[in-house]
Amino acid sequence: MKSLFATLGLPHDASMQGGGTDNLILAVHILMFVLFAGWISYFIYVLFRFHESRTPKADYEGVKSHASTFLEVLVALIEGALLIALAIPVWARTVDKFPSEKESTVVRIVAQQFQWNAWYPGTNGMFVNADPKFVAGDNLFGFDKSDPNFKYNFIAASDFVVPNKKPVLVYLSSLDVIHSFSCRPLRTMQDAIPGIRFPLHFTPNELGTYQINCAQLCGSGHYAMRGTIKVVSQEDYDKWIAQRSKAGGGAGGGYE
Amino acid sequence: MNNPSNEEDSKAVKKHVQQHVMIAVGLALGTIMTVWTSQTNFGSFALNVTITLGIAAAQAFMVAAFFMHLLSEKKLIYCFLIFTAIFFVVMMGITLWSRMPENIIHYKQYVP
Amino acid sequence: MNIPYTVDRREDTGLYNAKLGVWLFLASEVMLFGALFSSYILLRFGADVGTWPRHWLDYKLGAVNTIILIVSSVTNVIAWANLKLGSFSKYRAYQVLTMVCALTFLGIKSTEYYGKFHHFTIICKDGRIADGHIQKAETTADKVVIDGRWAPDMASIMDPPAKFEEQKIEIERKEIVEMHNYGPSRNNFTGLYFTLTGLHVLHIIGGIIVIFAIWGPLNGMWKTDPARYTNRVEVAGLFWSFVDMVWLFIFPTFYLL
Amino acid sequence: MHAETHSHDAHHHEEPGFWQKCIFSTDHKVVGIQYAVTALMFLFAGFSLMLMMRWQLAHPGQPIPFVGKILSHFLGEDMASKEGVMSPDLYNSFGAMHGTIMVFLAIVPLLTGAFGNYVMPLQIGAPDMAFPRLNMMSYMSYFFGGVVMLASFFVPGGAAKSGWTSYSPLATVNDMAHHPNGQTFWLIGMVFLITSSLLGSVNIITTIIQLRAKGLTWMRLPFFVWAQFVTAFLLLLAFPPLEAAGCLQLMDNSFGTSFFLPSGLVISGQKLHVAGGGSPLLWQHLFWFLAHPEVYVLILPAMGIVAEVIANNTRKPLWGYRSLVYASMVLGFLSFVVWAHHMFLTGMGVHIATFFQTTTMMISIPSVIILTALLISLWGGSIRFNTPMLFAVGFLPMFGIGGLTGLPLGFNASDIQLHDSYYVIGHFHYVVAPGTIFAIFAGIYYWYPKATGRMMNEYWGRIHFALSFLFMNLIFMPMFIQGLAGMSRRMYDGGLHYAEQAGVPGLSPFVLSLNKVISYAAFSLAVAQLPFIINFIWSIYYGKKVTSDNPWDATTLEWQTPTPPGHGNFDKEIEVFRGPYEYSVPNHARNFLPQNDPDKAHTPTHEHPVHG
Ligand code: HEA
Ligand code: HEA
Ligand code: CUA
Ligand SMILES: [Cu+2]
Repeated sequence: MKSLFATLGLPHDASMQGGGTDNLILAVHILMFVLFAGWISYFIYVLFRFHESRTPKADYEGVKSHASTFLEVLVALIEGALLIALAIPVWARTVDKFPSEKESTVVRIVAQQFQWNAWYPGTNGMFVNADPKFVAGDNLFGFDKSDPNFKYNFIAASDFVVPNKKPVLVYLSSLDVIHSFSCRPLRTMQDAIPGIRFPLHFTPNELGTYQINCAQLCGSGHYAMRGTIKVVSQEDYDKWIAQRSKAGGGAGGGYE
Repeated sequence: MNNPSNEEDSKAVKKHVQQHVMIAVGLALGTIMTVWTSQTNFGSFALNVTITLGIAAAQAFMVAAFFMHLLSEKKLIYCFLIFTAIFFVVMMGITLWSRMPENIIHYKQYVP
Repeated sequence: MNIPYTVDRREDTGLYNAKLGVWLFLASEVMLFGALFSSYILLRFGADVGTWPRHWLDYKLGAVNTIILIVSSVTNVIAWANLKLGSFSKYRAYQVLTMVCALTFLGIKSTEYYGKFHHFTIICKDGRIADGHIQKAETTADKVVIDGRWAPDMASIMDPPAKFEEQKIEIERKEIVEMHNYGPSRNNFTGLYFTLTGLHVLHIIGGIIVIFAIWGPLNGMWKTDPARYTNRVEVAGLFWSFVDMVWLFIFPTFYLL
Repeated sequence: MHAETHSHDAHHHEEPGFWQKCIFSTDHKVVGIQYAVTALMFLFAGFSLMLMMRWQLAHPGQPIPFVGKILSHFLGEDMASKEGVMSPDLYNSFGAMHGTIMVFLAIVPLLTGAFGNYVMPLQIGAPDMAFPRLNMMSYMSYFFGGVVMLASFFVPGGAAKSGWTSYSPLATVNDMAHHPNGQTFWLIGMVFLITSSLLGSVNIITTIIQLRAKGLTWMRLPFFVWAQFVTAFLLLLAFPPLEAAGCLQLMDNSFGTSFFLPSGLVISGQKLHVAGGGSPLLWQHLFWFLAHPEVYVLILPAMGIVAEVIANNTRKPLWGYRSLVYASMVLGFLSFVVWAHHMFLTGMGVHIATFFQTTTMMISIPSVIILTALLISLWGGSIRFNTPMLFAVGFLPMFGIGGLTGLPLGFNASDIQLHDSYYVIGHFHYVVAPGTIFAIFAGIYYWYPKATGRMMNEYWGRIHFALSFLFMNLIFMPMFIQGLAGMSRRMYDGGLHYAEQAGVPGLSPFVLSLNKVISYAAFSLAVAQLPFIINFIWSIYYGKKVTSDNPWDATTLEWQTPTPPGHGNFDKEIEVFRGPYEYSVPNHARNFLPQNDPDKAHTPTHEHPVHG
């Protein structure tokens, strides 16, 4: 465990890709602390030093040096440096460098008021066809039930399982309103917007169970729209998949 | 300029009236032309749009320039209108730009 | 102290207050309609292929209305010019023309609206699609009567042919799967059409009220303070021309393209 | 809005009645005071909503003492149970209305409506606003919008509950059982508020451009006037897109269109029967296109007030007046191109994200310049610590904290972690609550003697400051800890659902216990406002009478009028000879030299001291 100072109280980072975010947060906060400490000491000194009881007559000219300009330029430069060195590359990695489907665990997560549904392909690794025209009361995701993959696929509500140290590729969408998929210990967040399907990726680095929370107001149950991601070993993961996928011999379904 | 009973002014205004009528006729012709261009196929829809909206923009310019006498207006007003135009372009431009497929995370690759 | 520059121009700006005020107001109007047109573009280009209708509006009515607004703009400017010449009666006469044009515009617009609300597309159980204007008098609780056509497919609804034979169609209510008029909730095209033109109509109505108020109830000022009265007419005219200008864009974007 | 340029006829001498004078007055001072009183009421209302929410956060699921039963009685049992426990829907609508009321009905009207209307024309030596009647209409539109907003609490289904941001589709589908619902009212209310702001800003800009007194050149304007000028432009050009968006959402809400509703929505197991094809992100773009400039509307006039008070109480000119002016213009300009930093996690590609991160970092520079100039202005002063000055000085570090915590939010990569957490809540409250509200307090204490002819009580003013300063920090500082620990905002149970459990990391008991600290600090803050409220009302009748028209020995023109200023403001021709802050001019007998003092010997040949 790093010291509180080094983590700023952020939840322990259990992901492989989250370091960039943490470094940036830390770097910006150091900048902030330094600036604030400098300014506030100057500020308190001035309030004390130039109290009217000490300086009955004000100085018309005040400060003549232009040190502040250098300071302002410096702040701008540091911000620019952070931007170029940390912020932009991290974001580029986040949204541009997607792992291929082959090397990752692929899950489709569909948000709904007020629940997370993870749609797994099952033992054969193929997703069933889905189309809005199939949507009905008993088929919210619009699965094509005549597709052979239908039997393999299953849905895990709220509690998901993924293997450790392997990228997880999530296709995120929503049935009704905007939600936001946020798992802070895994340093990942992305809005789930109805009508659009976004990919997002993260790589767990530690076994354990992590909470997912909904980070976008989505109605009366928003505060309780909780889920978990359980990170397990690859073997346990395969076992779990087999257990759940009907055509793979498991319990199956989960959507009816 | 605000004193209405001025001989020279009155001539100028009369000239203006004539000019305005001409412009109105021009505008009406422009309208007929847009109808015509929109029904003619210039090869591509984009070209059609450009031509039709081009005429509309020209008409709007005439209205602003002459009916709203913007041509002889003060600098200050130009200044404001330029600012407005900039912000309008920014609003429209960036909003549209951000919704271009290549600017939405991996839009092309992953659409169902 | 009185408020300065209600009539005279301020030296450094060369403007009187109301003139500056109205241009600022128009700048905000540019942003208002600009945002709506941006929405139009975004929604149109975001629409799935084949879901954005074309030729749903009668361009002839639209063109006539465009010309009417242009005429009203020019009569309005001429009215003001006459006022500058000191001819109050001519001003009043021209301004009557302006108002008549504006009211004609509203008249045409309302028949267009009326038509859209009575125009239905009906999808039957057997998949056939009928499209036409409802005949209120003959429509009953169990059958719908329209004057229109049978459309071969949805594409022909989204882009109807310029000419077709109109016939009377009777459909049993129980045959109908879906029935929707061309009101705002039909799709984003009609929605935007009603929102934008609706807002524009509100501007027209506002313009008429202002022009009328200056023309009638408030014209006493012509005697007490003619210069200021002329300024008022000018400022109202600027607004009026702007409303005309907005229509010059509404017309091609909705009626033609 | 056309040509309503009536000035008051000078030959109109009969004494106007109560209605004429107090309700339908067109005098900018009366309108300003109307704005001030109404907006303070709304400030109080917004705070009251938050107090009830804070109770729920500190004691989730427990009946609210005193008011719980009343809520249940008036709003129905689906909003608050018989015992007085707040429901999630009520929490959400209070949250949405707290944000809306604070931003649109309290702070902006106070800054632009009250101070802008009352002080600005006096400071430029104008007899009134350029369009007095428009001014009255602006107030009435504001008032009406406020009434509509308040009325929405009592419609079936309750007030708007989709956040002050009203994101579609939630805003449209939230309350489909009722029609018209709270959201309909919210949208209609917003249209009135926007209209009011538009009328107000046309008026303010025209007034500043046209009615400056003789000799009052641009670079002699008090900084507060500049701040109002830039602010008015922000309102003028940023509000219309929200008005457009509001109209579109109103159509979605009431006429079945689907501008912001995509195809294929499934709401609680049912396909939604709308045409579809809309874009939820379009709403967000149009909303934030307004709402980002709006946050600078919340801060720029506040900076203006602080600048006035600081110059007056350091008894020396502001340092870097010109850089202040230019920085605020740059701030205004840039504020139009940063809006999507609120939308970093809506699926933005690299180019867009880079663009908005860069502009966001750029916009922090003018803020730094303004803050720095104000800080440096203190150097060499002879600082008087009266109540206005205490609040103005308190503003500086508070805005500093708020602004600095904006930086980690401004980077897309760190926003992944901090978005939607209490860190954001802490960030912006530091700028608007101990920031802007302190500036407003400073302004009230400072200009109160001009408006009423009496001083507010100094002793209680100091107590008000000390307690407010303490409790504000106790409220908002812990929010950063909560936010970094990963606590999300808009949580009905204060994050209890995400408490750490055996084997599942989560919010620690310490982080959760901060909820109580914050809440009790908020209740104490409420108590700390009592001295202010009593002082404010008491001083109208019993405050110490001012002995001169210029009790603070100030230089700007508002102090050269009678107290309180009569109709038409100035009883003499005003001519301005120098910059706004000629304090402690060397070799001058007094330590201040009013702008209109025709003292030839001390009229600088250049417009402003060299170091400007
Ligand atoms: C007045 C209001 C105000 C102001 C001025 C600001 C200023 C800034 N804001 Fe803030 N912001 C809000 C109000 C404001 N904000 C609100 C209301 C929200 C949330 C809306 C919602 O979602 O509901 C928000 C949210 C918000 C976000 C979105 C967060 C998210 O939802 O994930 C971001 C991201 O970039 C951001 C960034 C910034 C930045 C970079 C500044 C910069 O301009 C700040 C620049 C200032 C400085 C850098 C300070 C300089 C410091 C000094 C000079 C030294 C200090 C002095 C002493 C110690 C004496 N803000
Ligand atoms: C200008 C804006 C503004 C201001 C001033 C405030 C002020 C305060 N806000 Fe608010 N707040 C918002 C804008 C603002 N807020 C917004 C936009 C949101 C987001 C909403 C959303 O999620 O959609 C929010 C959300 C928000 C939350 C998060 C809720 C959640 O996410 O679930 C919290 C939590 O504590 C909070 C607390 C407070 C507190 C304690 C104050 C206190 O500082 C209040 C202090 C008030 C006073 C000190 C008033 C004193 C004055 C008087 C008493 C009047 C006197 C009267 C007379 C003399 C007549 N606010
Ligand atoms: Cu789902 Cu909030
Ligand atoms: Cu912002």
